[in-house]
Amino acid sequence: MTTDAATASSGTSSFRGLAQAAWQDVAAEGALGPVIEHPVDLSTEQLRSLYRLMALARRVDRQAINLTRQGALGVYASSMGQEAAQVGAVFALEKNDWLFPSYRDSLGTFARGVDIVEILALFSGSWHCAFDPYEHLVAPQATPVTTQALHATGLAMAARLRHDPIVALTFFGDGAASEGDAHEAMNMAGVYQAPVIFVVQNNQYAISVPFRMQTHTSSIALRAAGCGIPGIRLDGNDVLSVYAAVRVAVDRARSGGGPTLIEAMTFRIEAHTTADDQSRYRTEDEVAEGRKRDPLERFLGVLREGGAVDDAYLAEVDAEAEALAARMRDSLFGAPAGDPREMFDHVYATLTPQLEAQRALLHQEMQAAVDP
Amino acid sequence: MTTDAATASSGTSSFRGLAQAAWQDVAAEGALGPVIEHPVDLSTEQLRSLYRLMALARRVDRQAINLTRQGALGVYASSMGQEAAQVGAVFALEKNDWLFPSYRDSLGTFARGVDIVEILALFSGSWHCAFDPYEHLVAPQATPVTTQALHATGLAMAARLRHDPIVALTFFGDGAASEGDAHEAMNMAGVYQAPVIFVVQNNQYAISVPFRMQTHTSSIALRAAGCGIPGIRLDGNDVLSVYAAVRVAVDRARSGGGPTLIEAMTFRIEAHTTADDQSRYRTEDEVAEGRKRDPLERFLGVLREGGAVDDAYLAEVDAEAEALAARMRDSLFGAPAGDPREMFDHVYATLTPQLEAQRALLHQEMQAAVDP
Amino acid sequence: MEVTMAGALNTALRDAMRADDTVVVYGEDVGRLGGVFRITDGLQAELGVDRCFDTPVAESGIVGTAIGMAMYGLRPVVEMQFDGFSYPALNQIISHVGKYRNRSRGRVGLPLVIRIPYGGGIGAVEHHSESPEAYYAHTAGLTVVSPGTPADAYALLRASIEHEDPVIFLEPKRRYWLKADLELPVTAPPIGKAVVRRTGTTATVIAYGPMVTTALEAATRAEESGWDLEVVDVRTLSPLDIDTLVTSASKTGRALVVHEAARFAGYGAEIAADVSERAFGYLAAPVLRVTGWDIPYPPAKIERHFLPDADRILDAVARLLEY
Amino acid sequence: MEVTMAGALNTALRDAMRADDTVVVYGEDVGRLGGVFRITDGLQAELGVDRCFDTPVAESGIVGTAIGMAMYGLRPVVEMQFDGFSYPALNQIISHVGKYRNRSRGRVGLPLVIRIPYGGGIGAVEHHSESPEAYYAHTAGLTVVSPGTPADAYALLRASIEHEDPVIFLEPKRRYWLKADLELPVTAPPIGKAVVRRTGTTATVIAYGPMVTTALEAATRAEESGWDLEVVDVRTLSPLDIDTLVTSASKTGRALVVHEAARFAGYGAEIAADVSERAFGYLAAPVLRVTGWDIPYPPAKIERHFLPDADRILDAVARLLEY
Ligand SMILES: Cc1ncc(C[n+]2csc(CCOP(=O)(O)OP(=O)(O)O)c2C)c(N)n1
Ligand SMILES: Cc1ncc(C[n+]2csc(CCOP(=O)(O)OP(=O)(O)O)c2C)c(N)n1
Ligand SMILES: [Mg+2]
Ligand SMILES: [Mg+2]
Repeated sequence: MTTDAATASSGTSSFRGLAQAAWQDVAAEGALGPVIEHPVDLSTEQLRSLYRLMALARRVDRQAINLTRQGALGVYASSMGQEAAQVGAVFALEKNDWLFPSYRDSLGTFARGVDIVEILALFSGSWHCAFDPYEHLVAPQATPVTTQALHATGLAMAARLRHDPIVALTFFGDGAASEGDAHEAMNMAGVYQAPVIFVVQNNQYAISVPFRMQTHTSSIALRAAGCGIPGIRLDGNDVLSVYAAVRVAVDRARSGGGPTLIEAMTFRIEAHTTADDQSRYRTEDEVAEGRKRDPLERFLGVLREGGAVDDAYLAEVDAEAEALAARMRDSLFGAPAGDPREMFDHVYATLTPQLEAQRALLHQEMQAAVDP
Repeated sequence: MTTDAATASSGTSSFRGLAQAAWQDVAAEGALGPVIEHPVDLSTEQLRSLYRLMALARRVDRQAINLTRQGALGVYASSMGQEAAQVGAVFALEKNDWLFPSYRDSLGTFARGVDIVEILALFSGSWHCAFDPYEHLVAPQATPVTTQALHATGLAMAARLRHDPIVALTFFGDGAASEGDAHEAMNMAGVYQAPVIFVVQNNQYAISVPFRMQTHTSSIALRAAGCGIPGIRLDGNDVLSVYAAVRVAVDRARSGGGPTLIEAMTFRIEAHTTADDQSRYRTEDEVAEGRKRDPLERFLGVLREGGAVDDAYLAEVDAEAEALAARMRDSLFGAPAGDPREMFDHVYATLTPQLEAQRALLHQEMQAAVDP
Repeated sequence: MEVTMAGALNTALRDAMRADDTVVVYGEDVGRLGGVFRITDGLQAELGVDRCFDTPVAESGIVGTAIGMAMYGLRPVVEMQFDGFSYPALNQIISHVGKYRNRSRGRVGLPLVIRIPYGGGIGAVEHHSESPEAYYAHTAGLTVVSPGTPADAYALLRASIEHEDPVIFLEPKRRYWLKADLELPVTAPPIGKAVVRRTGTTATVIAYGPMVTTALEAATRAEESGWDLEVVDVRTLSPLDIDTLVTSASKTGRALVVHEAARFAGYGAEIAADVSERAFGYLAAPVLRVTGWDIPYPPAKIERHFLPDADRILDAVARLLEY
Repeated sequence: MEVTMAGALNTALRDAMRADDTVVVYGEDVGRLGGVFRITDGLQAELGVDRCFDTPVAESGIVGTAIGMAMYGLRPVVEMQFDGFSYPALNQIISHVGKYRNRSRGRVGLPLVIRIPYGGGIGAVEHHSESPEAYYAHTAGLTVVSPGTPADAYALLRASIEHEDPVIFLEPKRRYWLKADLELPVTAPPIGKAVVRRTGTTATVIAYGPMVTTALEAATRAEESGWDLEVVDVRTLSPLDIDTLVTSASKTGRALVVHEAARFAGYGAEIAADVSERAFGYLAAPVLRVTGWDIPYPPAKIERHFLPDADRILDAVARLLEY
């Protein structure tokens, strides 16, 4: 009974009311506005500390890769090339704001003030999260992609319910944005006007899958419209644009204006992790192209041009970076594994009888191992 | 180390390069185009059968509600007011196309040619899905919201892989659109340019939750842009617009143009289900307002004006509707439950030893019950 | 006064919200509608939309945001509308709710409650009669509670909301209308304690949630056969009070466990396995399992042939006595 | 020739795709990269992007679309990149994959395979070492398979792809590099059959997946103590070949089951409970469980203290012999 409709379309009714339909089309092009310039209000002091953080981050990242090659870390997810996106975004947060990073965001976590050695416990395998989330208000780096976006949204909802003027910022990737949780987080954030900022680092790859195969849209920022929240797309390798845009979003969120989705276009220069072989899915030329857009070099160039830094300052930063790298080596090399029995101690607030018994069994096993 | 950034913004660098940012804003308004009129090419014959299906659907729906009140059905989710959206969309499908409906879409399923008595088995509790999905190419009506959107997408992906010129159409609701699966389905459909049409019946409510509390966006159709697929928003109570728009999407999908998201604005006139008490969350006035936009009355008005139907034809349809209603009553009243032992027969292609043993146990229980 | 389990749960939520303004209740239709089972009826009206509110249809979102709320310092109590609709939240529950305290070396506990009306027997359509307790009980870091009486419904829900760790609170929906003569607030043994509901000598029947009523009914009917059944109500599925179960089983020498969920790799397997091990030497018969069949939950018209009832329990008792 | 389990799986996929053009392989990074474990290496190059392709990062989407593909008539074989990332797909798996045939009264079967590298021991970060078999085994309608040897990896994957019902195919990732001397294609007992890997008289060790190797190692070491262990490889977790297990346990009179997953409400509970019931009277000791602890999987540096090893198995054998 449905087929006849599809076929013969002869003898269309002449009556207008029976020959007319109407609808609205969604025009994606219409949604993404032009590139507009905005002022940045950072003092030279601030510009320097922004550079300093990025430079230290770059050194920390390289050292983490080396330590992995040398076996001090099991694996590491480099952020080389994404320093501007991570450091610039974190730089716009206030002390009482929260950060919800992913495994990729070790540098953003570092920029937040978390000790790099504690951060890397995740990759050395000494503990899942060694730092205290409440000390710098940074959640453990999430491994299941996008799940942390909902945690950030929930924390922001809570802050709003309590009239607490803080915001939560969460990072996730262009691949992670394909997960259902990304949509649920942005939609709920919109419904409750939660003070949360979603910063998508679009580094063009989800492991081996390029952005164009991750989604058919030209910009993840367009998803903001679908949830009725502000969306921004920017050059994620331009630290000033990242900082300024996130600052706008942070201020809006803090003043009750709700969430913002920011897509920071960047590029992952290193392999997905030290365990990944990127030669299987992209050419050296492509990576070389990406390197040319190095956010650190770029920022340094402008700083020099503007006379905001001199060689003395850069030398200072270098020295600090080297000292940091040395401390990483010293602390992470042959770092002893913790007491295995600790694996029972944090499952519940209080050890259950079952776990107490199992802890005792492990204790016996360990005793037997030393003196069989 | 991040706080100083947030505070003192004095002494901004005078150098332009250090005082300038740039980005693109997403303008939702920009995305949703104006209402545009389109021709409809239905013959009087087709217009009549479209009306006939809607009228029969309306009667079937009312009868199902009555049968629930009388206990022949356990519960029923009425589509009163959504006949245009469901019947109009299904009317645009060809014989070999697939439909993936939800619990709400009994009328769309009926319009596809599935026997209404078999459809209602879901609500009488005689079986989850009594009709053969392969007979009319209609999937079982999904109860977990939005999950069927992925099934439709997968079937469409398969058809495309096999160069089979068919399409899949799936219905889901304004509430269902908040689930992560809705995003994953639309995004994957875009990536693989799958011939699938997502028809969101925005009936303004998810049980008791009004659309404005379901999402902060003005239109679910805007989500199309976020996945890089065409999006359409239309009056879901105008059956010709629903038909024509879905037809455009179906033709595009069939010719390799990929998926389309269509938001059909409509209104749920009845309670969520016969078990729901809508007086707890909306006024009678609101519902009365909705009734005024009755899609059947509206279409009938235009058909009369256009002289496409006369009293004789309407009487015919009425008679057919009454006969259908009578058959529903006769078939569903005191319909015997099937053999309980059947619950074991379709779990696996072949009965496992475990299930054979359990089936035997049930058999014993049933024997013991008749002669203890 | 007469209190239904639904009423006890509603009062528990209200009392908890009055006592502690960090308690926040949310979920699908829990606000204006008061929940499809009315468990949250009147909470929004009394405590305001900031304390009890509706959500979009997004279970992963509901649980995921509850994690963030708990991190902030609130005590979210979220509702999954039905058992079958808690599955979209499983990733958040398994990957985060159960792991967060451990992941953060004890620094971030998540005092949240996920309420789930569960089980069959109400003539519902597919996905509305699931018994998912095994999925939750097997997940380390979760505390899984299921009341079998109106008094426990009140006391255990209050205790769950005050609990420092996340609780999966499984409400036997077919018993929502079960009545008891009670004065609320009522106290009861804490989370982690099983209770002997009826002492007996012939055999031990271990039950929880909806099956507690069924087990007691079976025990009453068993008297006709001269059997004196002991009925133990598990109450907390994880961590399990195995000692109370083993003590009873060792005393009677015969035990069975009953639940609606499918038998295979179901929760009853844990009880049967552990009681068999710990009471070995005291058991005159193997620990039997009286359960639903190993099939998807059947359509409403034949669900009574799936659900364990007094007859199925008594058949098992008879088998226990054949050893 | 020497074949690793990873190689056997890769060859099984290639052979299946060559033999049947309705077999389609997809998942995260399975195309150009060949999967993070290279199990799909070379498939896209040989069979084309229409037969083996990458997906967005969306596990519910991967499984949900596989359902539609199977409805259409293809045989999708999808990969969940790691055990811990199969959880976002649990709703599609529990609500649909396991229920579709039954829901449609037998009309719509779903011949699809969900491959999941699972288990620990590879020094990975959190969420990459999970043992989720209990969740799947408890779900009616699913067939759950886990190979313990390269030969079974090939034969069981081929059988799973040809199976008329959906299969959860659990690959013991720490054994991907386990070698065997084989000529592929190789045949093996069908899905649903357990196999005695080593005959013995002292006690029965029941294992599957990664623990088969560990059990055999324990059996070898047991000889030093004069113990002659029988090792049974479960192979198909659901439906379980309980008869083979009961026969062995009844013969030796002593049995234990070993798995990496947490003990509480774990898969071993089913085996312990059912063997205890069916072999009752033949058992000189209770069926013991040798498992991981009831905690979230620990960090890499201490994971070896979580994982069952030959020592833990032999300790349990000693306890079995004390009865
Ligand atoms: C839920 C989930 N699925 C799969 C994975 C495995 N995985 C780890 S990283 C990754 C790619 C993520 O890409 P993207 O979101 O772009 O972040 P990037 O790594 O590029 O920073 C995948 C699939 C995971 N961690 N979590
Ligand atoms: C995954 C899931 N969560 C929750 C429910 C319970 N439920 C049934 S209908 C409904 C509201 C759906 O609203 P909408 O998508 O707008 O469809 P409508 O009922 O209005 O047609 C809810 C929450 C469900 N069926 N599935
Ligand atoms: Mg990326
Ligand atoms: Mg709706």
